[in-house]
Amino acid sequence: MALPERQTDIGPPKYDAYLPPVIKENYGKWKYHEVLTPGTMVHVAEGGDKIYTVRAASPRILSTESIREICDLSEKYCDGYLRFTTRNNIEFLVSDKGKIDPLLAELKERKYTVGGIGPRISNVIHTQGWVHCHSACTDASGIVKAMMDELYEYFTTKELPNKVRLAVACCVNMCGAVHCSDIAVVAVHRKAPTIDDANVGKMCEIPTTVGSCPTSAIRPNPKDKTVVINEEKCMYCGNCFTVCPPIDIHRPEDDGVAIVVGGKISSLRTDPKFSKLAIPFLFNEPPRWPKVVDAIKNILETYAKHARKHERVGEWIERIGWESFFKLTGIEFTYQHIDDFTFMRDTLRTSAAFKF
Amino acid sequence: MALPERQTDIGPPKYDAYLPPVIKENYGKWKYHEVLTPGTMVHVAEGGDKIYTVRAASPRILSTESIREICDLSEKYCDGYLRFTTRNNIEFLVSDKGKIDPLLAELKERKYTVGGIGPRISNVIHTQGWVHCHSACTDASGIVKAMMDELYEYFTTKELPNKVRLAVACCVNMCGAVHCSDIAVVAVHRKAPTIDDANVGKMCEIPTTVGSCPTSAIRPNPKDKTVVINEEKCMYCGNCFTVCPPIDIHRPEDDGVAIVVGGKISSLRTDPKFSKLAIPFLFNEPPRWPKVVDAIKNILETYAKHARKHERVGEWIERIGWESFFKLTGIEFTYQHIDDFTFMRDTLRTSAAFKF
Amino acid sequence: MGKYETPMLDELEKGPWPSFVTELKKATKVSPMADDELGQLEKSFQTKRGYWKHGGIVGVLGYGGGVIGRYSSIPDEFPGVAHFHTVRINQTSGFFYTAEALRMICDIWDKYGSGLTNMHGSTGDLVLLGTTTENLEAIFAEYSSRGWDLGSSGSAMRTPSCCVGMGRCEWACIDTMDFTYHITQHFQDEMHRPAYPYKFKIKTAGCACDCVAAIARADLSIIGTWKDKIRIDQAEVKNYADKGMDIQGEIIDLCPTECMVYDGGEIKINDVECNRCMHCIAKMTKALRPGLDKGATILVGAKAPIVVGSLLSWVLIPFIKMDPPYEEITEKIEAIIEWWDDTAKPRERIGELIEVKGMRPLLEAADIPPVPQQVKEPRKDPFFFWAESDFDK
Amino acid sequence: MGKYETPMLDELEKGPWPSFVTELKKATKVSPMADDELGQLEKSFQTKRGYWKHGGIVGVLGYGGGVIGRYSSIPDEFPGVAHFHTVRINQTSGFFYTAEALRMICDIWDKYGSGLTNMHGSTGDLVLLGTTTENLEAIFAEYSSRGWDLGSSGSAMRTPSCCVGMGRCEWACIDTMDFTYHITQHFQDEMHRPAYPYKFKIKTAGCACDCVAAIARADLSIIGTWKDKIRIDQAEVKNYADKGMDIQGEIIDLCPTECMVYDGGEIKINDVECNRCMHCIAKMTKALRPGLDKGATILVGAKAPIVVGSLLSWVLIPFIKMDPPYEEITEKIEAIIEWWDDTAKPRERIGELIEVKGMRPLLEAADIPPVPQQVKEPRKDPFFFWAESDFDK
Ligand code: SRM
Ligand code: SRM
Ligand code: SRM
Ligand code: SRM
Ligand code: SF4
Ligand code: SF4
Ligand code: SF4
Ligand code: SF4
Ligand code: SF4
Ligand code: SF4
Ligand code: SF4
Ligand code: SF4
Repeated sequence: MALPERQTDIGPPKYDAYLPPVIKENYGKWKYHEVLTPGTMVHVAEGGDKIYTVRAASPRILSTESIREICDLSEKYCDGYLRFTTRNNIEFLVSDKGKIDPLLAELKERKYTVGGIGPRISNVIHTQGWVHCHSACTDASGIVKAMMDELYEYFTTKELPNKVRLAVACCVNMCGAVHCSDIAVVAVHRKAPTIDDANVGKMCEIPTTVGSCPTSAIRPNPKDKTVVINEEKCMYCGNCFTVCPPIDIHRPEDDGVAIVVGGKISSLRTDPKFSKLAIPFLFNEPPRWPKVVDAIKNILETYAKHARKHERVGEWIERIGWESFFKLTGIEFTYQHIDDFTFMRDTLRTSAAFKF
Repeated sequence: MALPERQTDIGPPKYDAYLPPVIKENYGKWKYHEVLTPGTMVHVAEGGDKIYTVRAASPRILSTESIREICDLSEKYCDGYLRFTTRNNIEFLVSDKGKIDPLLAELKERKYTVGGIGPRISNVIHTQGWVHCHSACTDASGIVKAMMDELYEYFTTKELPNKVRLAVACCVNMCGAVHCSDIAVVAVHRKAPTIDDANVGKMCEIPTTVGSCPTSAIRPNPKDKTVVINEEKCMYCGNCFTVCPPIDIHRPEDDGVAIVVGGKISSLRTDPKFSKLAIPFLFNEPPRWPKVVDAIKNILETYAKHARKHERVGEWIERIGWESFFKLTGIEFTYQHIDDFTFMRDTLRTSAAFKF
Repeated sequence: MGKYETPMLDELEKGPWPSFVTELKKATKVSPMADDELGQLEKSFQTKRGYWKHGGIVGVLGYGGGVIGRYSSIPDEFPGVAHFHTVRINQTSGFFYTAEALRMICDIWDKYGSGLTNMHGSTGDLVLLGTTTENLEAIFAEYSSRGWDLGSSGSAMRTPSCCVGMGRCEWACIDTMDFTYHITQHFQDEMHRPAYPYKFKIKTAGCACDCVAAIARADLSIIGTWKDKIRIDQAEVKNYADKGMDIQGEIIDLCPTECMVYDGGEIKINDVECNRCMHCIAKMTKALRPGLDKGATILVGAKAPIVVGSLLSWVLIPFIKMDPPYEEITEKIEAIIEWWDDTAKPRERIGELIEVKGMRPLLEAADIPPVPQQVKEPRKDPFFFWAESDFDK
Repeated sequence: MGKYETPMLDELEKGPWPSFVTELKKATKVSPMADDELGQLEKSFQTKRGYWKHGGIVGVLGYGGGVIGRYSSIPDEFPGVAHFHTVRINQTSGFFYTAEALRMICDIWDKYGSGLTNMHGSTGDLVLLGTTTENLEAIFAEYSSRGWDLGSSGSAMRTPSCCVGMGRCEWACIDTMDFTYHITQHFQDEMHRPAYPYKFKIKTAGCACDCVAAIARADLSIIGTWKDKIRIDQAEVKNYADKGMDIQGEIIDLCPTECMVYDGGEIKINDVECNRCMHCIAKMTKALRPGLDKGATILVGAKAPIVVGSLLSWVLIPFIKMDPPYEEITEKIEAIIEWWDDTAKPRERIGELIEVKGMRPLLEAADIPPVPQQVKEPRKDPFFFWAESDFDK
């Protein structure tokens, strides 16, 4: 079967071919929006035209079968138009107000989860995990499913003081936006890699391997054509393992995840913030990671109870102070919480004023 | 003439021998104080006893003749008791209220400068300068005298939103507390040192000299028994000059001072703060450093005009933002203001929210 | 039942949140690869570790990226995923699609791949999850002939992405979707033939809400803003009050610059002091709107934590106009990238390079003046460099 | 007129602020050294540079510090300052003196030195400015026989100093003067015989006002505080209000933790939220007082900017009792110093060492548990170390 003729460097198709007519006409002329329910909103243009959005959750991993189903729904209710959000939700773009309720009804029937708009939890940013990445130290999709089953109502109905952005990174490469999330999970190793000395010489470039270590923990052992890791210096980043397969960082029984909190991306009210360490380690407990889910729920609900309206998690913590965060959540403070990395200087307390 | 017998490791005399009786009796039992005038205050003990303090400025460099005069005054009005403050002012400790006015009168007659208490400028922390230090890149006492002649009324009478702590450091060793002052002067070089190659071999240890450079700008030149400085890397700290005299960092025509602002030591309201760069360079212009004095006055008066009550200089700047500080003071922003040193990361702006 | 028993994964089909396991199972109807994916994943759940190997370099003719090579480390056990590469398809600006387009994408993918996708990848690409080396050319021919190109990977310009912007948002100060289309087309060669020191990402958000997280994960973050006054509709202010909004508590007291007052009737804003944080506008969208003199703030440097800790992007150009044909901004971006490309070591992101070199060389190279908006605060230490050119002044 | 013409310095005798030039001139009556000091200084003003040479090591028998050697680099021109060493005399706690004591100090100094002093040096010493090597032993014998010892210099425990504290301040939560006397006596050997890797400074302030700048310039900063409730005298609150204080604006609104309320009559404080910053107490001293369960916060690490930028001290022990005989605090200080002394490279201050090693080894060495009070915020990066001992738990 002959293949069609390939083209190169054409880039993506131009977006305007995919815009519903009402959007095309009112492009750049939107005046305001209203959140109608946790899963629906309307945007109103200067001239009064309206576009309705119905948002449904997605597991991000979508089979072509599911995509086809979404296509069918969009044809039925949205003249075939739809989009995805930057957090991987599905947005049905409804031009005809009358079609909203039928769409919602069919979505309900087909067990779609509608919600995520406004001051609540939206979809969880996450990446490949054991599904597809060699670097993964946990499974991202698995944790997301386990936690969202538990936090379900915060997506579909319950209000929070403000948006709470969750994320899961399956290794310290952090392909999601974990480093600036309200509450996030990042998988971490806790022990130095093991080395299959016999294969290092065959499969790896020794200088590259030595150079890959950010803490200079690796030195060559030319005699045995391998390398040696100084365990004291290793901070388990896995960089060496990426360049040299016989170095193995995976230790299933010692690997797990850390929980970080208080990050933020928007510039509203306060500057964007990095997430900071809340819990340095919890074991991988597939399939449902119960301790991880509990820990996240505890943090979320402590926030929900104590924060003021419009306060993001990080804004709330900064107002009350981290010492109060640890007290209110009951999370134990450990040596690992104290920064000893490149930028420890600015995180240690340089003031006589703090809470007991 | 035989010397008296020396004693060793006796430490200083115990303080209690030098306390006025009313202090001894009420030690640790003070209840409150009142600032009576910019140069006088009274501390009242639980039981009602009072100690009056009259504060007079000192140039810190005191001749024995002046110390004797102060002693005379203290005997006349304070039963011989007096103290110095941590900012080098003289405090007359008056137990008898009736003696305050006569003391003030005599101080006035003898041209003492009384003041410095409450929300105003107190004495200027400064160190040796050309008077006594080999490392000095300006004269500390000279600048202090020039600036305080100009800011005199802010010591003796005028109120400010809060205390304003001034300091002068005669080199980057910063023997004063310049790094946390409301407004301070620090002397800086701007060009790499020159090397008297012929003498390096004779007078210096080459490895020590090479090792003294924080930016690794120095390398040995074994052939000529000297060292070479990479001018691109040198940040003019003078460390090499301290360990190796034939390296000369002094360049009278290029040396001068920088002005830093916004530091704070107390933990009141906001954390202690480092001072930050306001003006990277002004030439040394002895004897009165007119541009330096003008610059400080401009900053001080802009603060006085715009800050809220109880706001320290740094608190005011942080409220309005540094971009507004530069606008209000008219100070030019240059490449030098942008941190490129060890901790630049946390000083660059990571937010879409700032003022134009 | 599928090819393998998957008791642990089956557990994750329970519960109300949409299940990725269900998706994996659905795909098994399309391709046996999905079966082995499922089997290997179950094994990962059982043994708490992944079974993927480092990717050898695979790709399509004439391109250096767009495909991530992936191989099972236990191919004997799971032969269906012995090769299991991902194909990155460049998404549309704003992730807008029609049913027709998506179906076409599915049809081809069912033919050559696992039937699994990520809608979308973290960078923005439409990710097709799992195919074999031999199918790559066919996949590319099928998609490209229909107007769809590969996204990016490797040490290249990465697939730019953006928020929905003017497509469906009243706050968009710049046309994020059009600009993203423009810049993607502009950098086609740099996207497809990796020749940079490392990856370079561009993300564009229409305002300070930053709905595409540009400031946290793009080497070049473009964020819309305005220079003049916030537009106020006092009648709508009154409406909010009538509907019971606590304007003082929710808006005025939370304004970070204290530049708003509300007297119970009207809101007044001292716009000179406003830092355009978007809080008041976001919470009172009917009453307050961004000004009319619109453009963008350009920031650089964000990245993930490896090696010396994460970076958020730093302000480089406080304000620049962003109107088509985008000449000035495109020139600036080229100058910025050129400086990095010429100066960086391999695997050095631009943020890391700036940390090593300081901002000055970049500012000079891109002809951007130093301004206080670039810093949160000036330097603390007294150790600063002088160039000969500084003495001429 | 003196020995030299000093037109530039003469200019600095004008103006109202006390003139150091006048002091230099006064000293010329005591010693010809002061004449040459004046002459050389005038030359510095004329040529804009100093003329002092690096100090060779000079001192008194059995001591390794307390004297700073100083030599003119142009002794032929100014022979009176060919040697011009400073002698550091250990000041009294709180800088309290009697006229009698100061006169004695002047008498001896007139006999052997330049007649010039610094009251006081930045570290705290009473500094005698300018004498010759041959006079040092005599100076020491005269002072020490009268009960005054040398201060410190070099790689030693430096002369501790403190705020006036209980001597004349209602806010002193600890006896700064007595403790400083105690710790000075305790470390006599370490002060006089430099054997540390570098200097070590201890400063003690009675409360968070930190009137001795301990947090900014002492390797070990001790700052008084309390654990229980702020004491409130509501009658005095009313008095302040009656006298026209804007209690809401000046006190309540500036409380950093928002833990105060004022209803127009009484002030109420939610003490659990109070961070003991001292603002309200300082501005309403008659109405508010520190609590009664008093002690100190111990911080470590402050120093000047050479080499990697200034440091402010970091909280190490949030609260420790400070009652005589000061056993616990003295033991902790010894453990802290011992760790530094054993671990630091030459010329490495404790703050710099902590930056290299992290806080953990110090906490472990001094048996101090990790607590959130030690940090402004927890770490950001996911790169943290684990010790075997962490796994046992
Ligand atoms: C659809 C989407 C843009 C897109 O191109 O896909 C979007 C759309 C809107 N965002 Fe967003 N945001 C979207 C991702 C983001 C992100 C990015 C992210 O989460 O990774 C952020 C930054 C998050 C952060 O700060 O950590 C973001 C921070 C905001 C904010 C700031 C909230 C705050 O107070 O900090 C607003 C304003 C608000 O909510 O009042 C906002 C407001 C809005 C509005 C109301 C804008 C408008 O007028 O249309 C839109 C509907 C809001 C809603 O979902 O509640 N959007 N928004 C993204 C939906 C993701 C999702 O599926 O949930
Ligand atoms: C005498 C002295 C202590 C000593 O042992 O010598 C002292 C004495 C007092 N200080 Fe202080 N402070 C003294 C140096 C300091 C320092 C250290 C320094 O300047 O190097 C500071 C830290 C400065 C900083 O934060 O940068 C200092 C920050 C304060 C503060 C905090 C002010 C603020 O709002 O930030 C107060 C409280 C106040 O003023 O309301 C205070 C308050 C006081 C009170 C009112 C305490 C009292 O109840 O007796 C004393 C008189 C105040 C005055 O001078 O206005 N004192 N005070 C020092 C006088 C120095 C001088 O000659 O001016
Ligand atoms: C597919 C994707 C995750 C996802 O599930 O969405 C992904 C997957 C990988 N990332 Fe990523 N990164 C992806 C977005 C990101 C992002 C987010 C973004 O682009 O907005 C980041 C953080 C931002 C940044 O660039 O710093 C990110 C930071 C990294 C890093 C750390 C780079 C650094 O400089 O710190 C690595 C490590 C590396 O490059 O060697 C990495 C490496 C990888 C590799 C290539 C590692 C490997 O060799 O296996 C992963 C391939 C996995 C696979 O199975 O395909 N990935 N990676 C995302 C790309 C999809 C797309 O094209 O749309
Ligand atoms: C005399 C004094 C300044 C003054 O006029 O008051 C002083 C004077 C010198 N200091 Fe200092 N330092 C003095 C307090 C300080 C302080 C403030 C303090 O102690 O509270 C600091 C900042 C705090 C700190 O310790 O970091 C200070 C930070 C330095 C440094 C930088 C040390 C560092 O680790 O960064 C040096 C450089 C060095 O040690 O080589 C230094 C070095 C010097 C030398 C020894 C440099 C030299 O070799 O000439 C100066 C001797 C000058 C002379 O002519 O006597 N001096 N020095 C102060 C000691 C008097 C006293 O004993 O009371
Ligand atoms: S975060 Fe790590 S494990 Fe997860 S997709 Fe990225 S590189 Fe792979
Ligand atoms: S895991 Fe990271 S820190 Fe440890 S040896 Fe490998 S590269 Fe170095
Ligand atoms: S700051 Fe520099 S010049 Fe001044 S006394 Fe200290 S070491 Fe000497
Ligand atoms: S002045 Fe400082 S930076 Fe320059 S060469 Fe000397 S030691 Fe190095
Ligand atoms: S970033 Fe701003 S313009 Fe873009 S979608 Fe979000 S709110 Fe709208
Ligand atoms: S945009 Fe932000 S800073 Fe400006 S008025 Fe609104 S809340 Fe205040
Ligand atoms: S630090 Fe506190 S106790 Fe000491 S003098 Fe200052 S205000 Fe009083
Ligand atoms: S001490 Fe500070 S934090 Fe505590 S109540 Fe007073 S002002 Fe508030």
